[in-house]
Amino acid sequence: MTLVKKIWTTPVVTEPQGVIIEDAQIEIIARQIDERARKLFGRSLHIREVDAGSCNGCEIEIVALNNPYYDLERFGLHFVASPRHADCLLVTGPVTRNMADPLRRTYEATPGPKLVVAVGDCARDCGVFAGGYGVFGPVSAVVPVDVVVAGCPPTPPMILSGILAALEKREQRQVEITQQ
Amino acid sequence: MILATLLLIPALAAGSIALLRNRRLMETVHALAALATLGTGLTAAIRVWRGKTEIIALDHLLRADALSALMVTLVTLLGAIAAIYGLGYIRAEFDAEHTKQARMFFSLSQVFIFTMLLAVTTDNLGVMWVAIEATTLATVFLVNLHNTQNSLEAAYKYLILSSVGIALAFIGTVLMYYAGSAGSGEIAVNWTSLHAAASRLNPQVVRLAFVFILVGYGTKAGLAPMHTWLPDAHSEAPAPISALMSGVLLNVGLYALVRFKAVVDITLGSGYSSRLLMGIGLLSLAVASAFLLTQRNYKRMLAYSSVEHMGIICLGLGFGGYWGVFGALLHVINHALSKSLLFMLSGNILLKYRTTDIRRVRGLLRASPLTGGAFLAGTLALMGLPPFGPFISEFIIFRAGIESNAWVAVIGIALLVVVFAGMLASVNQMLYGEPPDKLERGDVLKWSMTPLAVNFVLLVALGLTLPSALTNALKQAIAVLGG
Amino acid sequence: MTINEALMLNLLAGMLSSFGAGAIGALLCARWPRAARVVGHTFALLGALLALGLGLAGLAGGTVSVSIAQVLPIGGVALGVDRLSAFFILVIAVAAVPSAIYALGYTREYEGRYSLAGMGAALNLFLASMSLVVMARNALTFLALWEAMSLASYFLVMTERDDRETERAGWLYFVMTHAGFACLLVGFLLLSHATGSMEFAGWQAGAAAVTGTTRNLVFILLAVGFGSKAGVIPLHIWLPQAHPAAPSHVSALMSGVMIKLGIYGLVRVGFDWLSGGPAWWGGALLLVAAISAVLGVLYALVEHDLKRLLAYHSVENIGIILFGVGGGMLFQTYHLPALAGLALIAGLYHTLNHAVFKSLLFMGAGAVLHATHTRNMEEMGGLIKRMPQTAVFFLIGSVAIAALPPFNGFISEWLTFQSLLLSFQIPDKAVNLTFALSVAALALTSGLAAACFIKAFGISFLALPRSEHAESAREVGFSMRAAMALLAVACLVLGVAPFTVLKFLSKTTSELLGATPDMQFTWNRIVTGGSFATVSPLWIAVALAALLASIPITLRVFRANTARRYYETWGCGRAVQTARFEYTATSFANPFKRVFSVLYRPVKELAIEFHPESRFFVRTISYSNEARSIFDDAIYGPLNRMLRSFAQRVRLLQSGNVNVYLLYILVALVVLLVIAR
Amino acid sequence: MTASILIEAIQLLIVALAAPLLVGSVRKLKARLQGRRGASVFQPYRDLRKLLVKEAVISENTSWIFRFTPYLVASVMLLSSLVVPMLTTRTPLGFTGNIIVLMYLLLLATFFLALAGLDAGSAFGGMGSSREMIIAALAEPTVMIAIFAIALRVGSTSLDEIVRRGADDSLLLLNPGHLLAFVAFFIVALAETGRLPVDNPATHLELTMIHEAMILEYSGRHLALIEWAAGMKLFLFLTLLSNLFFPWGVARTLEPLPVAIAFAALALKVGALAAAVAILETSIAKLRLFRVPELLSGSFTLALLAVISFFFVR
Amino acid sequence: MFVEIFPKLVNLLASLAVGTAFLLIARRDLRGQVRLFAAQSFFVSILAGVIAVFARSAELFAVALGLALLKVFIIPAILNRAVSRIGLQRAVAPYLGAPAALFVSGVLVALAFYVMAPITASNPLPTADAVPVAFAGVLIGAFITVIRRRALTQILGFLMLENGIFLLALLATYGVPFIVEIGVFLDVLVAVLIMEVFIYRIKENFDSIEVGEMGRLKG
Repeated sequence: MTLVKKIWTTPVVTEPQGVIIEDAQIEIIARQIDERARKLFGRSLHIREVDAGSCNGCEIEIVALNNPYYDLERFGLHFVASPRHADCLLVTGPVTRNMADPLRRTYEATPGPKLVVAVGDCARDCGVFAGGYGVFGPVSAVVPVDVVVAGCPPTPPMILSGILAALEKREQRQVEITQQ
Repeated sequence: MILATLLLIPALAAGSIALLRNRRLMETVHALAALATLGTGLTAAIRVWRGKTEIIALDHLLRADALSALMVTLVTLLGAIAAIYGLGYIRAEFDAEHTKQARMFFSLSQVFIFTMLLAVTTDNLGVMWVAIEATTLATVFLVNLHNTQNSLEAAYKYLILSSVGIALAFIGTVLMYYAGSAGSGEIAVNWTSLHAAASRLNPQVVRLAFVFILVGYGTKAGLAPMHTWLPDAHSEAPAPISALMSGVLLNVGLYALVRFKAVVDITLGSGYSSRLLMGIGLLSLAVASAFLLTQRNYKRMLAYSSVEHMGIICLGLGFGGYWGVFGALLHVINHALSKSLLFMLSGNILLKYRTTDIRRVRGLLRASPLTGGAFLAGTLALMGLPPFGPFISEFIIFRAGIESNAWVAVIGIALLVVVFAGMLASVNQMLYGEPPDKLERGDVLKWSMTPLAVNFVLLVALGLTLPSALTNALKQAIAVLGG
Repeated sequence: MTINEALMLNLLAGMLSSFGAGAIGALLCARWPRAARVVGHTFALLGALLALGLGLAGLAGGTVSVSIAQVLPIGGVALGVDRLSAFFILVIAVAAVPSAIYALGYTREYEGRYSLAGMGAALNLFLASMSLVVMARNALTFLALWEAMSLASYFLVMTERDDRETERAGWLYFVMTHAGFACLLVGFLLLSHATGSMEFAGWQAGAAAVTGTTRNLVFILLAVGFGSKAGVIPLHIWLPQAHPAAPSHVSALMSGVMIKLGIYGLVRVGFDWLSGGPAWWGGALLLVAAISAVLGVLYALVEHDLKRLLAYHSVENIGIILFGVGGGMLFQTYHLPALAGLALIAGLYHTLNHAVFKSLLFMGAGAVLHATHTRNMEEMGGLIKRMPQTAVFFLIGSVAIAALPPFNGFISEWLTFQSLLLSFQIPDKAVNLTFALSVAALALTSGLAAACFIKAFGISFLALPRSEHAESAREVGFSMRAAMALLAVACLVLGVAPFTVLKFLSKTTSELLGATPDMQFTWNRIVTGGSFATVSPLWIAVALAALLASIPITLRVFRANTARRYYETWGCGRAVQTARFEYTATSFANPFKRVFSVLYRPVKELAIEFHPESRFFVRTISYSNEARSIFDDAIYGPLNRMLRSFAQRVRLLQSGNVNVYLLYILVALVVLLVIAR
Repeated sequence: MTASILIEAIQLLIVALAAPLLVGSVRKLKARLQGRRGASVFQPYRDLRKLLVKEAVISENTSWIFRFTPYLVASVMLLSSLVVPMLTTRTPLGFTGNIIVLMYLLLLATFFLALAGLDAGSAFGGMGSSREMIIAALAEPTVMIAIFAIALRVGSTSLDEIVRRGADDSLLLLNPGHLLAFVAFFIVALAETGRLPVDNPATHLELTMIHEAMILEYSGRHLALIEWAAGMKLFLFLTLLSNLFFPWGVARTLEPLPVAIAFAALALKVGALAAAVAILETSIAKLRLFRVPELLSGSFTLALLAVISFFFVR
Repeated sequence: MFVEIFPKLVNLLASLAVGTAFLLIARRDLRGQVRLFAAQSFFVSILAGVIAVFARSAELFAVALGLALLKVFIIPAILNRAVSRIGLQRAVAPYLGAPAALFVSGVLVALAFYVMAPITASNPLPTADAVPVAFAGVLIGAFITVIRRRALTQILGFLMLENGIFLLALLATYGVPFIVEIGVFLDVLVAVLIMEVFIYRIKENFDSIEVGEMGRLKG
């Protein structure tokens, strides 16, 4: 009963556009994704997250995307369990030796057309872990990366903007592919 | 005259074999005598059945009616088969250095046949007793033919138990005689006169007498709890003798019992003897089933199976009525045929594997297909499966049982299932699997087994049909018994 | 259409002489295994074809009656064919024809290892005695043929006789069947005593006069006797042992046909010989049906021996058939013959269907066994790529036995459901509830059966091979595939065109019950209970096919991406994909084991061997999770132990001491004397 | 004839087209109840469209079963949609089969889906199949007993008949057995369509999956078909629930007006049920797998009580 | 006078015969046992002679003589020969000690009277009163075979049983027909001869004549 009451009394917490500057940015970015995604994926983008050796800082930010505050789903973005279902790989962390092969396999397992977004400094250039004996290299050393989102960790809005960038870039490639 | 001839042949043969030195000559005499006995016996039996009459000889000392004819047929037929099989078997068991044993075997076999024939063809109950006691004496050395510790033990037990048991039967005979003579003055101790005077006998005495008869001849017939000598003796005797002992000798014991039962039933009505027979039959069945369930020695298994079948026959007799007795007599025939077949085959198995332990006999079907196949067929017959004779006779017996004493019949059938389970496990163990490595493949005594075909054919024939000649013969036998 | 008796007689004679020729021919060819194989099975095929003719002719209304007084002397051999007999002859033949074809190829492997002559002879004898036993018209004929059937099948079970397990299976089978026979014997004798006749016709005529305890006793005895042959729980224990041990075409015959003769007997008892009884008869049958169906399928679920799994499914299907038979008996008790007819039709139809798909499945399992030399599902896998045709046949069988449309199992199970649902017409609340629970049991059964065949097919045929045996498997020979194809087609035909059989069946039940069943049907539709329920099997099949075809077309129209790329199975990116990553049969069954743990009482064992230098490295882990049979533990185990310990105790009687023996005689004498006095 | 074809076409289209909408609505409502905006109610259409343009990645270990299954599953749902009385009590293809046939058709779909789960040789797929089947098997008795309860009330198991006779019975809701049967059937519907508390359709964790685990290997058009079929299954079950238990507004004839009313009524009823599902899913957590049998046995008891009440409270 | 004395004489002789059986239960040495058997046979043959005189039956008298010859002389001689050949035997206690065995024998005698009462009652012969005594002899003979461990003693028990039966037949019916009697004698003689052979064989194989040694055939 208390649950019902809570549901009833709690308003929608997802921030409407334009209240805070930051939130406004998100909204704008989101709209941009919206436009791009409509063209490519018909306002539907399924994301598979791959932790290739992250310290889990990025994961915490990514998880935040799912909460009512950011509410990723309203944009037609959705995290899925299997790369088979995914359109986009969200890769975090420096790629460790052990994860290089699994990452490649995950990429292969994803049906095309597909995007890869490297999230965080580590994913970009291995960050502080660069040169570590267990580190294989940045994500781009393993799979073709469409966009890199810098930051340690990047904020949820930055991650969203990264996905947007990926869509833009992929659009070009897509064009190229179709031209062949 | 023919009866005297019948008795004379084995007697003479026994005597002449005892005098012979030449092994081959002994064998010839033995075989020829057996065949001659068979011929004479069959002729006599057919004469009895055909003419619906009885043969009387030697001043009423010998008398053959339809029941005797049945027994004579069985004794001579199985005697002949066992004799012919025995030629090969004894040759395999006793080489030239053991001619003494061979002579003893041939000679005592003939004596054995003689005593059994005498028992079933005499009208004098005293002589019958003497003859049956003599069967023990004739076979005791045969049981101990190998003179091993085991066979000695078996033979001694057989001797003592049978003697004590049969002595009790003599008390019964005396009491019956007394009941007869007390009721009507002087009568002979002949069955015919006793039968004629039956209605005037003193019932109290007859009641007691029948108990003695039952315990006494029951010992001979291998009924529990007097059966204890049977598994020992039957399993230690040479195969042809086991075959005759299990196949025929037990029936001779029953024959004596049945003769008295016919008289007792007239005096007391059939209820008294029926109850006793059913009780002892069930007990035999129960005891045998327990022993068959966990048996480890195939010859003993066959011996206990004899106890079981004697129990079934007793049940049939106890159920009474035309069909009960009919089934019992038919079962006597079927059991004789199948059991003698199996005991002779067990000789083959023993020669092949040199052990009587069921667990050490593996892969019989592969090692000796003919023996194995026949053994399988015989066991199936014994377990009461179609298309073999015992199926029919057991069916008849239990049909009679359901109609008269349903619960006894039901218990009997249930016990038969236990027997079935036990025997099947043993047979499975023996027939299937991989034979021991060192064992040569192939059958032993292949040619000696030929006469066993007779058993087999008869068993199948009796399972599929009842020739009217046989039905008539049985009908006459039942009439003799007053059924 | 009238079938004259001469034709029937000729068919009968032809059938018997074919089987006879097969048996004798095979034995005569004992020295040449190949000839024995061909001769035995060709004649068996011929005989089975003639039996098929006989069955069809009988269903079309042909009758025959033969009696030979000379054979089986007490009452003679009496044979006759009515529609019920004819239907069961048909069932026998439907399984026998493909079995004979299949055996031609399947038994090639046996050459030189086992006696093909004995096998050919036993097979022919088996088929002959089964066909004859349903024609028997008096007690002795029936019993003799019944035992002959058991005997022949025992030999067939013992074919692969080097195996200790086979020996044990054969023993258990024969003992159980003989115990059943003993019940039948007593029941038959009681009934003949009560009616004064050994003829079945006499029983039918005199049954009304048999009342009270005798009537109930006869029913119980015959039900137990026939039930043990049918393999109902708790008399089923022989079945999962014997069926796997036998060669596969024999398993097919035993599971598909022989156990149905138990059903035949029950139908005869309930509807012909005793013609009706108190409500508890039907109720008891329903109870047994429910237990057999549910427990049968549950035991099948945890079984990883493919053939044993199928054997447990036979127990289950016998339960389903008994729902029909038991329901029919209850309807008869409450004077609803039309519904009784419906229920009986459902049961009989399922009998036929089960004969078809269970034979198919056993043959499929046989093909797998032939190709992989293992019955253990945990060593199979990936066979669909290596044996594509067998896989299709097995799949069809699986779908059929899971009672899914458009195959035959569905129709009969649907009919069974209808007959059970229509039970609300019975004006007795306790009975109504019984039926309600039966409905639930049947529903649970069908769900579990589907689960079980997903396991059976999925684990055996799909994914990667789990052993080298499976890796190197090859498709089986033509005759085996042809036999399976025949049966697969039969599954479909009986599933989409049930009217072909229902036509005959409704006549059969009318003949038996004297009332037309509560069912209308046309080539395309079955309607039961007025407008209570309808089904249109043909339309379902056609519509499904049409829709299946239309979807790819529609996708093309919408210009869907039709590209296809093959890549390894998703395994969270791990390095190699091997069969060891696959879900096993054990793990598939595990949730069921946990949910029904009361019943299975699983014994779990976990043995971990650690690396000698560190406890954190494991060398081997072996996990086993065995289900124990309640019946072995609660009934047969104690019974066996009791009998054996009793026997051991009795054995002490034969102590070897002659003094003791003498004492027995003395005691016997004294006791008897005192009694006699 | 034309009317019949028209009606069937309408039914087919309703199911085929409205199914994603239904799924989207439930999701939207759930999002709102959770305090989120959530995706548009049309999001499922977008997902499907996107999936259709993607390529299909198929495991090398699979056989034709894997590829065949999506088509079969979708076909079965479409066939069912022709049979279920949606708008009228004179469903032209109603003769195809009664409610039991319907249940078996759905079981056929589940059967192949579970096989497909095993086909790739992935542990997840096998796990999903195994779990899906135990739930399907345990749900089966409840379904049949609920059907029995209905059959007892209306004396028929034919779908059209049930609806027609139910509509004639004005005191329907006062019948305790009826309501019990409804609740039982509702729980089963949740289990069969993979909703909470039996299965979480939105889970990302393989080990908690049931239905999702089976289809983990699917991609592209195959996935689209399966998702679509799942939507249709939900729609069919909600339609069944609404029309069998609350047969209000269903047209007795094939006239346009009653059919239109029926359409509106259907939308309302299904909408209400969808809302109920959403509310339920928001307010309860998923059950542990081995607690599910308890739930299902509870629903079975309810169904049985329904039957008993029909016998004793008549 | 003889008619009056006759029943008493019969009773006395029969009781003496059974009395020797009692003594056998108590006796342990083999030679003594054989002697007891001879004594019993002697009483029985005397009794047979007395009855033969009373019944004026020449046949019966011949039987009595035969009996005396066979059982008083020949068989004891054979048995004595056996005793000498097997040599000295270690004394082994029977299964039942003498007091208990005597008690059981007493019970058996009572039982014999109980069981045979109808025969005594219905029998017009003057010897009938002794029939139960004879039957008691049978039972005690059988009992001896049950409790004694040595083969020779068992044989003696059997022979006493045989004597009891003869006595019974004698008392109840003045004996069975001659031919039967001859047959029985022949049987007994052969049986004893065979048993003698067996005693040697047992001694040879088992190194003693204890039947308890022979217990290998079980089950």
